[in-house]
Amino acid sequence: MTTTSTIEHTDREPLSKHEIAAIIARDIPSGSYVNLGIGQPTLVADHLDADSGVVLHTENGMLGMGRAAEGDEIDPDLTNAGKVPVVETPGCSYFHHADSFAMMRGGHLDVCVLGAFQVSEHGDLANWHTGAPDAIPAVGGAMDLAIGAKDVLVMMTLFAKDGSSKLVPSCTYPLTGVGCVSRVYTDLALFEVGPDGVTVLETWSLTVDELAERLDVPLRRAKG
Amino acid sequence: MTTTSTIEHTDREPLSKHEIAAIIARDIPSGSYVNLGIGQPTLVADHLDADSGVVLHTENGMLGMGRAAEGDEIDPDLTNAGKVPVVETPGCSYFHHADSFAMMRGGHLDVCVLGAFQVSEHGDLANWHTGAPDAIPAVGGAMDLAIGAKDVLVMMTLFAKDGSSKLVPSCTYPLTGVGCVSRVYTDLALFEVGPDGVTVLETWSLTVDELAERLDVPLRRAKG
Amino acid sequence: MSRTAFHDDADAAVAGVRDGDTVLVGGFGMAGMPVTLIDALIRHGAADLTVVSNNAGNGDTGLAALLKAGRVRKVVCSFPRQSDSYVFDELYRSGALELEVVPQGNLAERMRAAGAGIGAFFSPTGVGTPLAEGKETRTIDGRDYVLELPIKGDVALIAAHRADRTGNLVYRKTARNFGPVMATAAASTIVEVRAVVETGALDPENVVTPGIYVDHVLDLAAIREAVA
Amino acid sequence: MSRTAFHDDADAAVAGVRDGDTVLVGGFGMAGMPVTLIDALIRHGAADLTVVSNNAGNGDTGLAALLKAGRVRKVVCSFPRQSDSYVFDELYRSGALELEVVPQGNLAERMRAAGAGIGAFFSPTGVGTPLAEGKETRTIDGRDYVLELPIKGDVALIAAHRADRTGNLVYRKTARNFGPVMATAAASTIVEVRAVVETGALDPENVVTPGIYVDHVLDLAAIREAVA
Repeated sequence: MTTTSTIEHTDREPLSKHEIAAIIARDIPSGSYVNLGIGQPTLVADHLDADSGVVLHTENGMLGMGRAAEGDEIDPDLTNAGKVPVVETPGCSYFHHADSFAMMRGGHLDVCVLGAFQVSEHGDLANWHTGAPDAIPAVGGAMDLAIGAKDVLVMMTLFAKDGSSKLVPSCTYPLTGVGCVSRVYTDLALFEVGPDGVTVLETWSLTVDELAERLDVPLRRAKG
Repeated sequence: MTTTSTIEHTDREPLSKHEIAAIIARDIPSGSYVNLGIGQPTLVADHLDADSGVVLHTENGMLGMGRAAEGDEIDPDLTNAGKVPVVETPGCSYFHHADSFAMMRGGHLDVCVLGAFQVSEHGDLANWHTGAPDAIPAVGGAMDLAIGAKDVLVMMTLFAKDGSSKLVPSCTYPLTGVGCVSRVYTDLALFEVGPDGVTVLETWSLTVDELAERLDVPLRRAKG
Repeated sequence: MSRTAFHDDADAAVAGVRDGDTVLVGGFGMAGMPVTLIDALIRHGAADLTVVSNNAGNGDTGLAALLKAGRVRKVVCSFPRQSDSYVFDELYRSGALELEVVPQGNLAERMRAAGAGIGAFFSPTGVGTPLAEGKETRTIDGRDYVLELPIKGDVALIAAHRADRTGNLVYRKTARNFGPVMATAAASTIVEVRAVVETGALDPENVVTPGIYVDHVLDLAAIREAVA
Repeated sequence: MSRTAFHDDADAAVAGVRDGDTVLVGGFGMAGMPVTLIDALIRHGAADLTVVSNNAGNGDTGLAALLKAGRVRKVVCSFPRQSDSYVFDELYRSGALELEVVPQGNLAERMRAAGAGIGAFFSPTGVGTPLAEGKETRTIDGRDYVLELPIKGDVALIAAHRADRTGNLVYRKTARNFGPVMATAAASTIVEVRAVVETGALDPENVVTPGIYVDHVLDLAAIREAVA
């Protein structure tokens, strides 16, 4: 093994979901325009520095979305994509749904953070449908978000409850987008995925070698 | 010849361009949304009743355009498509160029009035290019306007300065739009054109029979 | 002046809806949901409807009540399944309801295309997924796209904040969502507004939906006054 | 806070333009024409440009001066020929300038497509005319369309009325025209505004171009103050 710049944090537990969110927040450049998918990715907002200048987009028609509304702040006309009441930030703006998705589809957002059922080593994403025959399909904005940012980051636990890895050679669940994911943030490791396969940038609680034993995809270390 | 409802105003001179404009204004239903092409069609505005409720669209981004601005009213930020300063009317609104042409292309305008070099018996329009080899092509909004209203009306003299008819079996000038014109308002007659050919609705200074002798297209009289 | 008709009676506002119509229904969650018009549509009785909306109803009210009343043949939406979408779920599972799932951005853009006179467009959304199956795809300038067709409504039911007497609309915050797009995409647009203001009260710079797109306005303030 | 850069120096605002760039230039007649930025672009010296604009310059100033300085390889516009477009006319007739004439609505929609991530769209405008020659056509739902591709800019030069410190823009009356569309269609959007206001001074409901589309703002009021 040659020298590596992959960082192995072996002296600690796996990341909690708040810690994953904090790592994602750490990696978002200041001044970025960012969409946080509903569910766990929403936690990233809590870890962004107030002076980072990061501007949040919500696909139901707003730039400059603020935190969850509390008490008298709650306004039924102002919600995020998860239909949770939120507040404005200074400099925010409103637009209709076609303009909002044009903003996304046109590649104007810098970062989008999404949850996932599976991510393939080449960055395919599956996060909208388990493929169960009796499941009612519901995609929402997932497919638009998947192709709608310069960098699409996935936030997930690395292993499903049944112990199977969610980072896979090829998705077995129906796809949300092809080759769209650039990084995968998990409780055990941070991966870069894409045409060249998987590079491990950082691990928590275990080494790259230990990780490699538990995954079906070839892992590379980051170049020094 | 059977009974006809074609009206032959033989006891008068050909219409002046102001009189053509007045006839067009007469035929525009109250409450219509209307685009008046640059040049002579602009005259139609002078003949619309103030209480007709007709709303004028200008393709450079306004509904509810008013008359030409005078004196202190002149504002360089507020012009019509001919770049002439105009005024607002109550209830007007502004929008950008893509929205403005979407409004037109989407078929939301009721009426568009355009000038023409030639109109074919089936409603083809030629009004943007004489086809002269050294002419610099310039189309502006002509092709969008040609397909952009429920009814496209043409306002023109029936004969060119060289005596040739501008209502033709088939346009010899480059087309602006195919089968897009519904009515042709001229100094000598009002025609309906379309898939079934030409119907004369009204004449001025001559009879349908006299008109037929001077045109290369078959004319039908309006049904009683 | 304007051709827009103003109503203080919800039943009159929706009187023109016909059996078999495609009805675009605004709203994202409750924000921008035209609840008064939907209730009137249920009373109206039009059946065999195709409903185009982001969701497929929650609980027992609104769209869910319309579905439950058996008036809807097909739902076109991005996200039918929700925690309280049991009315839809049951009808869909029993085969009583057809479903077309459309990615949310394609849903908005397909209605925008209908309103803008675009015959079809190549979208990058959904390429390589089950929702693109059977659709034409094309690589343009190195990127893959799927061909999407317009979604045109016979009727749109939307909610706005204010209308003036010319039919111009403004919305409020994220309740804007699908309203402006649906207004352009339907042959007849019916809007419920919290209040109607005089022409001139809305700044022409700030009008979001020009009156040309608005056929019927239901003035909720007038209804409340009539009741009071 | 915002990534948008603010300038009181026109030369600094256009410093990033490079030889060979496609430059979208706003304005319809003089309304919305970014005259200060165009003058700065002439001083800047970038050459071999493709200019996309509604017209091709009037008299000897603005776009006409840019053409006259020999910086432009190709013009994409709807209406080059005007009573005082003699600079363009001469260059075009001498073969020194390439011209692509695009119907005005297709011009706007092709830029909108570039900004909205649409790969191509079927437009009814121009079907059966010389401007559709060589382009794919298709009949959809009984109507004929021609396939149009996006027009993407490396740079957009536009004029707006006000910008706030977040880069949000509002326009004034028909000077809005191509500005909002071009802002979405260029990799870098440079805007001259009559004045910059503090963030919070523009109502979020009334922002026409959100700051995400705005890279550089030239504050004309600051220039005037510097001169005074």
